[in-house]
Amino acid sequence: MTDRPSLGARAAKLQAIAALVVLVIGLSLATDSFWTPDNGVNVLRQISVNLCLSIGMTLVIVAGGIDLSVGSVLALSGAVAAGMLKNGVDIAAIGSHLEFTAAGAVAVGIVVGLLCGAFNGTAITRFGLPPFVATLGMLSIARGLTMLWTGGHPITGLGETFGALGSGRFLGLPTPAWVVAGLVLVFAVVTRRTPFGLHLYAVGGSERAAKLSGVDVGRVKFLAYTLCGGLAGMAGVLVAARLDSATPNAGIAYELDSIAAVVIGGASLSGGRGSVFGAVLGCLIIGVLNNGLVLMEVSPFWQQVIKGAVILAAVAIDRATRTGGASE
Amino acid sequence: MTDRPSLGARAAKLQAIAALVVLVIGLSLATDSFWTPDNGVNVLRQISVNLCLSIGMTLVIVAGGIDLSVGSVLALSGAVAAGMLKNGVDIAAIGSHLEFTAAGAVAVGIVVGLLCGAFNGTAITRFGLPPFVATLGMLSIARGLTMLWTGGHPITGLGETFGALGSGRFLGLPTPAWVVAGLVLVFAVVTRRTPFGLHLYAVGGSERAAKLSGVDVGRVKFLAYTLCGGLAGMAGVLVAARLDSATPNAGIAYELDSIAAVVIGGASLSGGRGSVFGAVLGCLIIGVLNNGLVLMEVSPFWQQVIKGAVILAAVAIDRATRTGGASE
Amino acid sequence: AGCNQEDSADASTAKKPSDGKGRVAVVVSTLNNPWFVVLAETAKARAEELGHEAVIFDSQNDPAMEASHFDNLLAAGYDAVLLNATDADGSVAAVRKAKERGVPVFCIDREINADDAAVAQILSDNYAGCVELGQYFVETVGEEGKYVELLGLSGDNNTGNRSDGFHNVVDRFPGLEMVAQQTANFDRSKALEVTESILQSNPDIDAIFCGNDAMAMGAFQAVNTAGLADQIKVFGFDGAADVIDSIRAGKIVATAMQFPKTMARQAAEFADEWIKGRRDFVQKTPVAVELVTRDNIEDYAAYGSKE
Amino acid sequence: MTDASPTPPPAVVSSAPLLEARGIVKTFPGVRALDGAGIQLRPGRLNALMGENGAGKSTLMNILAGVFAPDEGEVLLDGAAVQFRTPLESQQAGIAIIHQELNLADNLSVAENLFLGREPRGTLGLVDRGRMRREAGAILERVGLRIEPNQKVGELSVATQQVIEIGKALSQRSRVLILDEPTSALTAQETETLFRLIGQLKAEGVALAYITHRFDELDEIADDVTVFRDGSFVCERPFAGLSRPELIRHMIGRDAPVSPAATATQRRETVLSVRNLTLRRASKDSARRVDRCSFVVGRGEVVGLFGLMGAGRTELLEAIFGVHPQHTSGLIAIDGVEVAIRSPLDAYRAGLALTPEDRKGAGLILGGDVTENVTLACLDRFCRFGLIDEPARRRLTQSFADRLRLRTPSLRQPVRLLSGGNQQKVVLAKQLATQPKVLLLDEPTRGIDVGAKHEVYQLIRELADDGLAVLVVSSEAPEVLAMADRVLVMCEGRLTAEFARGAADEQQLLTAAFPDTSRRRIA
Ligand SMILES: Nc1ncnc2c1ncn2[C@@H]1O[C@H](COP(=O)(O)OP(=O)(O)OP(=O)(O)O)[C@@H](O)[C@H]1O
Ligand SMILES: Nc1ncnc2c1ncn2[C@@H]1O[C@H](COP(=O)(O)OP(=O)(O)OP(=O)(O)O)[C@@H](O)[C@H]1O
Ligand SMILES: O[C@@H]1[C@H](O)[C@H](O)CO[C@H]1O
Ligand SMILES: [Mg+2]
Ligand SMILES: [Mg+2]
Repeated sequence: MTDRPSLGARAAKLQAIAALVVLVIGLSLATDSFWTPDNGVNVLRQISVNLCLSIGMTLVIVAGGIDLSVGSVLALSGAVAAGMLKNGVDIAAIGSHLEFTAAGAVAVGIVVGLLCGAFNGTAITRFGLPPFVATLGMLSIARGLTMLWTGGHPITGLGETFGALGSGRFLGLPTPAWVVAGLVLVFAVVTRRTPFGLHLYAVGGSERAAKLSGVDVGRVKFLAYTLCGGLAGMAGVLVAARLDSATPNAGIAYELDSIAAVVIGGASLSGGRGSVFGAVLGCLIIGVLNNGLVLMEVSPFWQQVIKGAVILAAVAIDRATRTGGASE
Repeated sequence: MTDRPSLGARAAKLQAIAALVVLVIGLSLATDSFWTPDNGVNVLRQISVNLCLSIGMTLVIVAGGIDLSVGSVLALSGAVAAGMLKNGVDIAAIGSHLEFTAAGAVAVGIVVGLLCGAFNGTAITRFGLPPFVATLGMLSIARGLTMLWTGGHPITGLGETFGALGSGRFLGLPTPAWVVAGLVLVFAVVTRRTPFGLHLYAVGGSERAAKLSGVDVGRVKFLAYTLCGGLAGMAGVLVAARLDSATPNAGIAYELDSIAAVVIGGASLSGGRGSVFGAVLGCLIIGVLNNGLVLMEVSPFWQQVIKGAVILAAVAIDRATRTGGASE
Repeated sequence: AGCNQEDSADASTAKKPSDGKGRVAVVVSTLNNPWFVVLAETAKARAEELGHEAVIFDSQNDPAMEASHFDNLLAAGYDAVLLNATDADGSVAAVRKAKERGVPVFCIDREINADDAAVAQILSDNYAGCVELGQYFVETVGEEGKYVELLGLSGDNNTGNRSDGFHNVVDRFPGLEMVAQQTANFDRSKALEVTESILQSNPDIDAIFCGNDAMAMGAFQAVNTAGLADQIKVFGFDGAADVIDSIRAGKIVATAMQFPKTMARQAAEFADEWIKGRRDFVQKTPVAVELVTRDNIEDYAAYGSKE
Repeated sequence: MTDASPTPPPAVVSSAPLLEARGIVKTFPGVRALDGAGIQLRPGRLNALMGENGAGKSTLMNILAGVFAPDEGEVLLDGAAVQFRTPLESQQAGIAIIHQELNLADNLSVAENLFLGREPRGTLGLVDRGRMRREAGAILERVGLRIEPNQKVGELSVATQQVIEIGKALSQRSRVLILDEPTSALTAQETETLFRLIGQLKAEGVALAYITHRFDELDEIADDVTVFRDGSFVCERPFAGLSRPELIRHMIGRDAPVSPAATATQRRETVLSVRNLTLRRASKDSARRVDRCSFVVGRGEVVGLFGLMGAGRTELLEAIFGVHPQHTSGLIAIDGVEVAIRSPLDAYRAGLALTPEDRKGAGLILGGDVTENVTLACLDRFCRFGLIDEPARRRLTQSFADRLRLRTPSLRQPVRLLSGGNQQKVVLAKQLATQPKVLLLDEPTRGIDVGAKHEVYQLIRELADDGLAVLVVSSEAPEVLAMADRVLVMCEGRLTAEFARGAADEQQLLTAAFPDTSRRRIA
């Protein structure tokens, strides 16, 4: 389950991989444009945002929670970062004006995300709000704040350096893909090799038992939501960089894709099960699907039907081959 | 929650009521247009759709599940009902053409909903899909089917009789309010007084215990999702009737308001707790809030922020005054 | 609660303007798209200039929520409604209801499919605009070639009208082949993603026609990243700020300038006149959509002509 | 297996078996739980099923109850082959079972739980709650529980819940009743009641199967004894004339181990000292659940804590362990130094460890594997530069697995799939892994087989000899007397007596444990 996935979990992974392979082979045969380096690069670039969100979502879900606010937090972080980059900020107190470098703006975006996440974490651990409600509230609040911050207008023209973060390439691969790959590795280690990581699984498995085992349940959950927020902030920066524009309506409904990815990757929404690599698989499946359906020039209406059906199929196979996955 | 709600549960109800009362008094003082018969009628009409969805959502949540597809199912049912009403259906087989009365169309809408719900139920009980995923898939599928059925264009001109169902009045109150009030009573009895209702709570409380006590867990869950679908179908009919038009974009994101209402009403997303009357309270709180913010001429951007904050506050108070509600 | 029916009744009647000052509701389909923010804010501003109280209602693209807004604002005794409808058909019922209650509705930008419900409709001539755009498309792209079309929202009238207007021209040239048609929901990032994918199967296309400027920006970004900026010509619709800049910079070829500000002001002025007693309005006031290209770019600013 | 035979020998008693299982084979992923197991249940007789942890007792019972389907073998009811596909089918065939683990819905009332799945119907098929409550009242009466039928089960103690399970099974008026370690959560008082009821059932001609790890219970109720080892049938004998050593030999395939003699009692330097520890209940009754308790536990000393159900022993341990900081008052000192314990984490840091009485709910991460559970409370010890040293972690787990003879296909096995006793061993291992100074054990031998039990006694003794201070809650007077250097008795939240080793017998313990009116008046 934790360091080495238990039989069940491993089966789940294998299934997800199988589903992915089937998809890839199918699409490669169906269209000659799918199996090309260029398109591979596209898929990578396109999933990097969802993957960035899904890493954080994995932490939260493994700990037995959920975060519906990632889409809105993404928008808010991107907008604030873009605003700072473009206009800097006046610090009335010392009457001075603060400019931001691209790097500075990125930091700002992440910090905004961390703050939103910390707010979620506090609402859940201190005030005992159900995660669904707490993050649903944040979904609404962060969206509203984004609108207020931007006045409903996109913030555009963010400059070369910043833009490179979204559309640049390094060793032939998209910059965002590198960034997210890095995050994947870091959090894979965090979840499998650190006490915090193992505590996530314990808390998700049985809060009471974890508490009696000396785990600071509140702290673990708080951290999970805060990190999830921070990663949403990073995602917001990536989106803004990629579009060279922070739009107030960015990230709407992204939470669903992200949760779907994590669950397709073998996580259980009742907590205690799931993994970062599972999330990677989930994102790949969804990403490849979106990309493939367009390549096959499927009509937009059918795309929705097929996408839904494939998600069902993928998870159904997974669960069918796992012991006791049914109960959730 | 069942026959005699435990202290905790009763406290929760009281809190929700308190929150509602505070809201109402506040708004009555803040605006002279809130506390008027006209506006009361508006609020009733406005919440009737969300309430219709929330009754079904209560069944599903009490049984420990969740249904994300209600919004899309609402759209599909409304569209099919409208289509049948407008164009009838050709039965190629017997080469004959079938026309539908308003009542017939309503039935069609409900049946479509029941079918979608049954599909969810099957995916969850037979194929062991996590409810979140199963219904997420349906969310996508039903939306796609709606687009295909309507070709992306609204179906309009549904006629007096049908329209009356949405905008008509009876004894001074909106027809939809009467319909939903009826449903509330029926399902209040179903949940509190029938074996099925009792089993919902048992399954949500401890699936294993229920199973070992000879409860047909699969059947109970299947029924819950099917009924939830049927109620979404009814809601779809109400929306179409009210707009005298079935639009393919109807009901987007309605699942969130509905789930929020149920939880604000004291339900627990981990199952075993919740009630139809709780859902009524939740819907009233959300409905009054939406209505009040508009009447107070709060700017749309701020509305989102405030709405989120109030939901948090409402549930926070509730949980604070309930024993052990924190863990969820 | 302090107030009973009577207070509120005469409260609302009190608002029935003797002094020609009233309360104007601006009901906008969504604020998730800057174009509408401009529309709504201009309308509000103009109404206030004219001495009225004005409030914006966001329907969030949901006809049902729009209907609720109508219920509320009728109950609250508003004197006029400036409506940017969510749904050509779905919005009709609400507008009729307002009419019954004697509250005038003026439609902006999005048409409703009834000419006896609203007092007046001030509309971008989306169709004509796209005919013009289509002609310029043929001029610049030529009579031979492959292109892609990005549609806005399924179910949105403007989406349909724009596509129809465009094809009405372009389809007359069999040499022009549409190799892909996808929806991108008037959304920049969706357009970017979709275009990236399309370019895989069709790297050899000559042009992309987009149903609005947000999508045009997204499409151009994909084209640019793919290094095909010189080969592929991108066309938009709206006249949004960054597209105007892009045309000036020679990135995007053309867009069709709608005049959201003009439309909004016009509507606000109609409402003002109604409140002051005018009743004779023509049902439809088409607001011409002007073709914006590199040649005439200097005459235009974001969302309108240079003042 | 010396005297194993594929199928049971001809019935020991003339009366034909009412329910019989033959040559049952059942395998789970990685485990062959049953391999040619069988049992015969006869009207009016109680057949005690004995075997080590993991022998397959519960699995066979679950097959009879329609929870699992056997891979091979047959089940005969009145001599006719039957197949139970669901628990319901088994119930309808007249078979009732009390499972080893509690199976009640916490969110439902006692009455609702008692009638779950067979609610009395009234008009229009609606649930007749009035009747349900009345009949529930009668059932509670019968099993001697004085609680409101409308009370939520979640608010009751483990012990109370166990009694409710018994009432639930009895109320099915079945021809066959299976009891899987029903007394493991009970104390003398309720056990008495249960045995009285069992007597009645026999008289009514009900066939009973009874699983226990407490030998002395057999004398009172057993007619026949069936022994399993490693999933196979070993033998069936009439209980009369079967000696305990012989029985144990059948069970574990070797001679019974001797329990270690406690070391002579001499005053030791104090490790844990508790002064006026008081725990107020948050809920309705602000009554003190633990009332001004003061005592000490010395280095190398094993102190037993005896009491009846609800005495508050669990809560005393929890109070010490910082589980209810906001309701607890009093002083706790370790090695003479006063410590503030506001949370279990503080408790571990102070050198305390606690094995909770509610194994599944509080002791284990059921979905987690053995390694995850055993090392959960001491992860920091494996940290190198913030990262966990996996090999070290697995080595430690392995060492405990060997030391406690843990029966599991691998250390990766989710503990949810381990037998009851083996799960208990994992809980113990987790606590020992924290290398505590003071070990608090709440019913540590609950559901542990005779072999393992002696190992646990042994272990406790060893740990004590290594200087550990041990406080053991147990509901088995003999066990307490055998293990402890000193025995404290608790009643209604108060410490009511203290006996030095050998200074008391079972009778004295029980007298001190029973509430006496004069004391209650003062309280
Ligand atoms: N659902 C299951 N999945 C996998 N293995 C199982 C399952 N249930 C039991 N086992 C294994 O089958 C074997 C027999 O378990 P069982 O519970 O029948 O033992 P038991 O005799 O009841 O032991 P105890 O006295 O400790 O209750 C054990 O090795 C256990 O790990
Ligand atoms: N009959 C009962 N009714 C209600 N609550 C009870 C009852 N018995 C116990 N409890 C609750 O459980 C708490 C602890 O009881 P518990 O039985 O765990 O004490 P104990 O001395 O640890 O007994 P044991 O550990 O043998 O179960 C009591 O303080 C009380 O809150
Ligand atoms: O006319 C408007 C604008 O083009 C906007 O960009 C999308 O929606 C259309 O209705
Ligand atoms: Mg057992
Ligand atoms: Mg206890």
